[in-house]
Amino acid sequence: MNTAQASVPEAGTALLRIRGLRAGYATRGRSGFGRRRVDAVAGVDLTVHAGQTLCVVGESGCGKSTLARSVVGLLDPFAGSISFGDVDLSSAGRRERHRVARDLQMVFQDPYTSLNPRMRVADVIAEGWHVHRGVLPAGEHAAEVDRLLSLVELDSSYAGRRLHELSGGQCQRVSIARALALRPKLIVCDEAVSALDVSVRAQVLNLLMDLQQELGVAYLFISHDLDVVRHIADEVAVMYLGTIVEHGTAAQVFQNPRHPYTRALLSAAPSIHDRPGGTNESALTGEVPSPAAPPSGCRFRTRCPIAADVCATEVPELRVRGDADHAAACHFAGEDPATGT
Amino acid sequence: MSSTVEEVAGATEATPVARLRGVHIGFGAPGRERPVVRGVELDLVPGRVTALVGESGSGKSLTTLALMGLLPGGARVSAGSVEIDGHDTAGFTDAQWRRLRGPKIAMVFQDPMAALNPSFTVGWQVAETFRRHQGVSHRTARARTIELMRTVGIPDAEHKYHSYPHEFSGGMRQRAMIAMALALEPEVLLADEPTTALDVTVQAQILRLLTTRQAEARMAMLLVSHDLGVVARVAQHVAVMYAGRIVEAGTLDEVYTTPAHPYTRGLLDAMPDPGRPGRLVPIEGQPPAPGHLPAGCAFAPRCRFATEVCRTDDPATLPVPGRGTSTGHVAACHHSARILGTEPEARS
Amino acid sequence: MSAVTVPAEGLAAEARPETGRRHVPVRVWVGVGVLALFVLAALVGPLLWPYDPVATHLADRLLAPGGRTATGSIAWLGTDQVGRDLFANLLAGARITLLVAGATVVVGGAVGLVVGLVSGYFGGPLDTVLSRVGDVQLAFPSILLAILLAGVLGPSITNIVITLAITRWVIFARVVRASAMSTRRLEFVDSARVLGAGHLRILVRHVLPSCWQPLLVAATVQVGLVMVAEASLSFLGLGVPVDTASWGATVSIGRDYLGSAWWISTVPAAALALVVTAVGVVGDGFRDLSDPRSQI
Amino acid sequence: MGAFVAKRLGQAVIVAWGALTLVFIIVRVVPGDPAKLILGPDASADQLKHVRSDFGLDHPLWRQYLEHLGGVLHGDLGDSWRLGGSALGDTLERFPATLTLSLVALVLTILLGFPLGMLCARRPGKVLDLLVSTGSLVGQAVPSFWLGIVLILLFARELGWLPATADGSFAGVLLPAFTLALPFIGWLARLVRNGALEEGAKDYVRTARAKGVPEGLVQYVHVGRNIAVPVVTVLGLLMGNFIANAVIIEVVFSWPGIGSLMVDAITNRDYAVVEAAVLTMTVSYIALNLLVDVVYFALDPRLTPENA
Amino acid sequence: GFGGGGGGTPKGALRAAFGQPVTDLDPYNAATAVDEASLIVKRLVFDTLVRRQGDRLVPGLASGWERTNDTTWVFTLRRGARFHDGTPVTAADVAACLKRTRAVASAQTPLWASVTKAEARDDHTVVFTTDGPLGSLPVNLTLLFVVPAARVADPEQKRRPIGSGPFRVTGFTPSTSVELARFDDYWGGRSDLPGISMPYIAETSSAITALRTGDIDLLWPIPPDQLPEVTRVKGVTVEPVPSWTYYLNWFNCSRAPFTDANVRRAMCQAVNLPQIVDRLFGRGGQQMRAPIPATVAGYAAQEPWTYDPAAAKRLLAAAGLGRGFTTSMMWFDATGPLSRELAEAMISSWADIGVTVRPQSIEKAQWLERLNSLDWDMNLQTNTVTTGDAAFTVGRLYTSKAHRMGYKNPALDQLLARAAAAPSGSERDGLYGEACKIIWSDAVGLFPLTLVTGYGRSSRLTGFTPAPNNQPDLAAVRRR
Ligand SMILES: Nc1ncnc2c1ncn2[C@@H]1O[C@H](COP(=O)(O)OP(=O)(O)OP(=O)(O)O)[C@@H](O)[C@H]1O
Ligand SMILES: Nc1ncnc2c1ncn2[C@@H]1O[C@H](COP(=O)(O)OP(=O)(O)OP(=O)(O)O)[C@@H](O)[C@H]1O
Ligand SMILES: [Mg+2]
Ligand SMILES: [Mg+2]
Repeated sequence: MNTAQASVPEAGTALLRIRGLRAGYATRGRSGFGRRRVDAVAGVDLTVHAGQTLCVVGESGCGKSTLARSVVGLLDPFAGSISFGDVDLSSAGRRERHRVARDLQMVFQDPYTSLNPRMRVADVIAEGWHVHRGVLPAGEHAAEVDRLLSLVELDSSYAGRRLHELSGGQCQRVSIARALALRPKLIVCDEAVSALDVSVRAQVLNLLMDLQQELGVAYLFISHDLDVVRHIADEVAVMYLGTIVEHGTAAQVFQNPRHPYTRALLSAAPSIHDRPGGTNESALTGEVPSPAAPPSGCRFRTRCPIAADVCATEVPELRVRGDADHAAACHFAGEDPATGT
Repeated sequence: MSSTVEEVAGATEATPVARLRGVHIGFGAPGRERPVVRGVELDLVPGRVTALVGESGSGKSLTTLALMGLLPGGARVSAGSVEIDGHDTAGFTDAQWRRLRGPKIAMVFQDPMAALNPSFTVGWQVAETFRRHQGVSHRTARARTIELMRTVGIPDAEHKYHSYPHEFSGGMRQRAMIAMALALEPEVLLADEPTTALDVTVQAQILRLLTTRQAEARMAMLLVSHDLGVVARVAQHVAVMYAGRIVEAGTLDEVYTTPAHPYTRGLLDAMPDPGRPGRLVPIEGQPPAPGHLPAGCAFAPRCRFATEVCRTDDPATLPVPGRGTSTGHVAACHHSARILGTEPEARS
Repeated sequence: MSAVTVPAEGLAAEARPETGRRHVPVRVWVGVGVLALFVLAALVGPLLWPYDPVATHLADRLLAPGGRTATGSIAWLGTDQVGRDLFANLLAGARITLLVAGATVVVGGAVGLVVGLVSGYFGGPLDTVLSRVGDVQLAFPSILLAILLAGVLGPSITNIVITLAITRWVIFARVVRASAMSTRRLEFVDSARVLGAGHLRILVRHVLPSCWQPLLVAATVQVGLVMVAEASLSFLGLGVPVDTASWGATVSIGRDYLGSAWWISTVPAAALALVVTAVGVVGDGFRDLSDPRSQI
Repeated sequence: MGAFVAKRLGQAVIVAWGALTLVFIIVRVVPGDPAKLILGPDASADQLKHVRSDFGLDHPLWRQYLEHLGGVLHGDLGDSWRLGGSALGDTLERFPATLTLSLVALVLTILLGFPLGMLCARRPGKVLDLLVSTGSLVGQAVPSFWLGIVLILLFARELGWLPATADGSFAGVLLPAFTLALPFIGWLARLVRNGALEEGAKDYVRTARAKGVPEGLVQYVHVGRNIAVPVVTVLGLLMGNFIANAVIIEVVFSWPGIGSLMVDAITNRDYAVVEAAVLTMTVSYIALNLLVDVVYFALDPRLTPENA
Repeated sequence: GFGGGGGGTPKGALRAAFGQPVTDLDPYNAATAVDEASLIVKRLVFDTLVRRQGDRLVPGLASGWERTNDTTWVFTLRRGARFHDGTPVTAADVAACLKRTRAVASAQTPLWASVTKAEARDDHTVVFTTDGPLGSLPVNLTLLFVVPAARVADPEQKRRPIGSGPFRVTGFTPSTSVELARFDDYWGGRSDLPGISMPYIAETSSAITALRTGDIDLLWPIPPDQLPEVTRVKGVTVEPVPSWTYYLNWFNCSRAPFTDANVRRAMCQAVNLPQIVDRLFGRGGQQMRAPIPATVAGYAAQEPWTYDPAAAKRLLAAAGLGRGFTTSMMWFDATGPLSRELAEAMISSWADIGVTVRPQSIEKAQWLERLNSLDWDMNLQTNTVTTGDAAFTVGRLYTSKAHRMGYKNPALDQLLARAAAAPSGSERDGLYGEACKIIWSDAVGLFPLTLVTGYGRSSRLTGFTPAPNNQPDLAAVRRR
């Protein structure tokens, strides 16, 4: 992208700011009457800086996708604010949102379902230019498609193919090219590599990192795969049942996890260096409670190995404890950093 | 950890309960079939967990199903033999197979939601195993089921007996599947990606459950997975599958620390590793579509070690050079020796 | 009206054979052949064998197939109760019958498409209202609606098309709605929305294409049913006007002669059954063939 | 469950009201004056006026409509001018006949269609399967009145097995019921076949086999239970269809049901009876749908009020 | 049992199917006042003072009557007549019935317009007073069904009426079937039949099949095209009888070009009636030679129109329509057998002289609307002389006042007025004959044929007399 460099914001400035976000779904009550709000995201503060990667990790159902969908405007939040650059999305009008859409794109988990299977690769990539007229004159579409394809390391002969003729990895590249077509400043990746096989996953991860280097694009990268997160994250936020329980740089979170949940997660994650019979003491029992009926106090207390009485009554605040910028939401995070090692 | 290794060492001599010998599986009419699994050799030995790893579509599930005699319609074993307790199962009748499934060999499937019948209670489905094989009354079957459900860690089993699968969480469903498989204390347990659909914390629980049970009953277990981490955590033996062939097999340590096949090597390199930040080293290209295998070694087009011979001759599965034949570390590569001598590619 | 209003896709699609799913079975080709033949007959037949629906040749009444008429020609399919040649009648009837069925399905399909799309895509109160209207339409005995409408509008081909289309639109609307609703939930729609695409674009570019296939499958079912429904209207005396020939009308008029001159009613009934079956076979084949991934 | 039924009932009332209004409007838009039909062409203007006022036809439409709605709430749909009695009474008197016909047709459909479908599923693509799938199309392609008469000629005239008309015996119901059922037998068979094939390919079937469950039980217990849900639904809809389709069959076989009554009433502009018949049919259709929903609800454990 | 049949019919009952449904049994229901199907049943369930036997009027409930002056008739009731509920029939009942029938607006109303009152002089004598001479009173009285005075307005009468006739109603499903059982206390003696069942069979094929298989014993009218087939059936006897029902095709004389009598005559000449009647109806129809059937009182044969297309063309040319014209013809399908075919045949004939006729087969309800508002060019229909008397049709339909086909002729009006006042006899017949001549030669309509009712009956029945009014006396039938 020849003009891309000019539009890259200075690395490190806050690009996306999420404050007190509550979002979720209205479901019918048990009786079938009335509506009940389920806060799948229950008060989240996050900031993504230009040119950086913020990873959100957490188990299934903890609200990662809900967060992502709120950010890109697929879901109207119940409360809180999301601002992108200098635009407050919650109060922005249609036109403003439309303009922001160019800077804020998304790559979904499953490329087969998130791209219209009836379209050709070129049309998939070019769709953004039809939606945002004036971004690129129609005459230049073909050339730009070729350029984007080569950017995601696909041969330009793919332009005329239909998606079902492509492999999963190739499809995901197309998906990335489509997101890049509007030269966004931020790409939200919701489990963008989770459906891929190991070797292909490596290719796509490399691509994402390369693109960040070249184009300065920031990522809000959502994943449940700790290995992947550790590999590409600048910052990490660990999510549990709709809230952020720990937040810090990748090094801080992985090397010195402060929240018992993070620690459990790390020890549960399989690694090729594990061996049979290896013990993982802190493996959690039980499963994530439903966001429709979250536990009182600390949401993690029902599975927490170190829960105490206070946890049932007081909601722990996400506070910086110890190192700069390394925050955790645990009543005992400050006192007992040693348990993490 | 050390105890299991010793067990394994002792068990190498033990006779396998189930084994696959040069098994070929193909789809389509005899003669014109599309080969999907090609010459698989696999021994399932009591007390040992063998893992089958490989990318999606490499033929892992079909191999497993062949052991159960449950190949999908259209697929059949076109060559080689599936042996259980030393008997070739080729001529088995339905009734013979039925007697084996459950008491001798049992299976845990990948997607527990789909693998459970949505219209019956979980308890009923587990109890059915008892009723079919032991001819016991509903009441007895129920008592045994509840007991069993407790052992696999389903809390409040009495009550949960009457729940339907959709009322269970993913982890609980998988526990129910495991209960069903373990009901008759089979000698062979097949687990096809038993934790793929689950979260890490739950995955850890399920893996622990499986390995404990396996070790207690000294079952022969085949674990199918594409997750090298999971395999590392539970298996003593590993077989790596690529395009329908087992390209490398051996003990976990042999395969993971000194891979002799470029594909195994590629897989390991492609894993993000905290020790090696920066760009990952992917295997370029894609696996061949079944039925469109290249001549020679199926991996050759993606292999950076490939030479002329690789494009013409499909390598035989041979003991890895430099190790005693007794270790059982085998690989199907013309260049195993060269690969063993090369350092992993450095990361940028 | 032996119209099946039960959705034909009650239990999802036909299970496909494992191999050769792109292979078109012989019976589908036979169906296509039969249809082509009848369409051709409808187009050129009346030019070659002209037919006057009100002319009578009383001397040639009730001739059995192969009988010789007063003018010496042979009535290969026999003559009717006023001496008209049934072969010419068949050709002329083909034209009207196919026209009525085609037009009805097009009109009903178009209305159903629009209603279904809007209803399924936007959902909410609009959907509720449209769905209730559809419920009323479905709960209302369609034959009765047809009788009443035919009475209100009077006999004419256009009015029959309108009448039948009014009793059909809801079936198309349901099919399209279901499809639009499930498409709306698909991720690629989200993906387009993230791109900033508006409703119109999403409707036309993303939702509509996935509705064509079920719509067409429903249309093949309905084409047949509409032909039968048209015959039923004739039976109730509300069919095409007297001065037009249609298969349904001939089947209906000839039924009193089934005991003595069976051919009057049986010839067009057989033609009707043949065409409707052929349409059905082609529709089935189409459904089997259409795999969303290979769908253009 | 209660809330679910309550909600459906609410919808049902709306739909019934819609149908009622629709028929009220259409019946009055259709050209034709009941008074003239009553009195014939020789009636004087005075006589006509007299009759019109007898039936309340001289009131403004909105008033007729309100009175009509009020009447409906009291279960009174007015009197039939042709049959004399209360329109609703006349209609309900006829309803059992239609119900009997439809029920027998339903039983015939199930008895023939279900096993046929299971047989087809056993060997898909084979001769029987092709026959049934083509046959199901042919069945729907034949106008029912033609079929009815042909069956009468065949079974009553040529073979003499069954009576040609409704004579009150059980044999008398067989021909009309069979005519009504025929188009749907193949249709149900295909539905069952497709369901059996589709369910048979699901993972849980493999699980059952992996447990060592004999094949027969796998098919009839594990698969059968799962196709029961959609099949039962379809049977409810089918019953609704039978009631609606009975119109023509009833005319052909002189069956004293609600369908022939309705056709007669329309031809004679017997407003009250048309309205009563439509209301009865609509309500029975709605009731059947409700029943289907409830049965579905009971049969499919996955359903909750939320996703129903 | 299923359906409406069965219940209440004794074993050995006669099963008789008529071509139209019985919808109602209340003798004073306006809707069925002249409906043939219900009249058949009513004649079995109720008595009338006077009855028709062939061409003659014979005593019914009345054992005799006399006309005491121009406007007064005295009827003496038979002793011993009882209603089905056991109460005796009295003069007061008759008087109440007349009152009731006058109160109800129906197609019968014109018959009773000039009968001012009926008084019961004693239990067995009833006196009718008219406001002018009314020769047809006895004939009209064949339509006054007698019911108990208390029940004249009883809604129960619609379904389970009480009368004094030879049969009582045991089951009735409107438009479907009527079940009758013998009334053992009937004054005229017990019928031979234990009961009568009258199912309505809508489909011709079903009905004929039922007759063939013995499901029914009697079927009428058999459609003309099915007569040959039924005639061939063993065990079935077919008896055709010219009926009082005939086809007419009126020209709308108030609408161009039919305002011109010559155009109407041209239309009549253009149709080859002998051929159409013969080929289409065969034994089922007879070409007409007057505007009323030959069996009706007041009939006078006219010179039939000769089939002469050339002459017809000349007439048209003379009327300035040498190049033909376009017009339309309306009818409703159920009006009579082969109506559509008849229409098509005539339309084909007219096409030969350059007249294009658009066929308009419409619903009965719409047909009625258009008929009375004269919103048509030509109207094809059947008509029945319900009383068997020219007064019923000729006298009623062709006056200028009636304005039924837009024909206005003061001379005819005068003639008809005189005929109406005349007592029955040759003078009256002569007057109606003259009226026939005017209507015929002025070509008010084209009168193609009288329908012949084909009665198909099991050969085992005896005592059956086919009736021209389609209302045979079923009580007299016996089974061999
Ligand atoms: N459309 C919906 N309606 C109601 N509840 C929903 C809906 N989508 C998600 N939820 C619920 O909201 C919660 C959060 O869901 P979300 O999809 O954000 O989780 P996630 O972290 O993305 O999980 P996964 O890793 O499985 O994708 C879950 O409990 C889920 O059940
Ligand atoms: N029923 C079937 N019909 C046709 N081909 C099939 C069928 N089942 C599997 N295959 C093919 O056989 C090959 C091997 O399938 P298999 O399911 O054994 O792979 P796998 O290694 O288990 O993959 P995954 O990790 O995705 O489960 C695949 O290429 C697949 O396309
Ligand atoms: Mg998610
Ligand atoms: Mg698999």
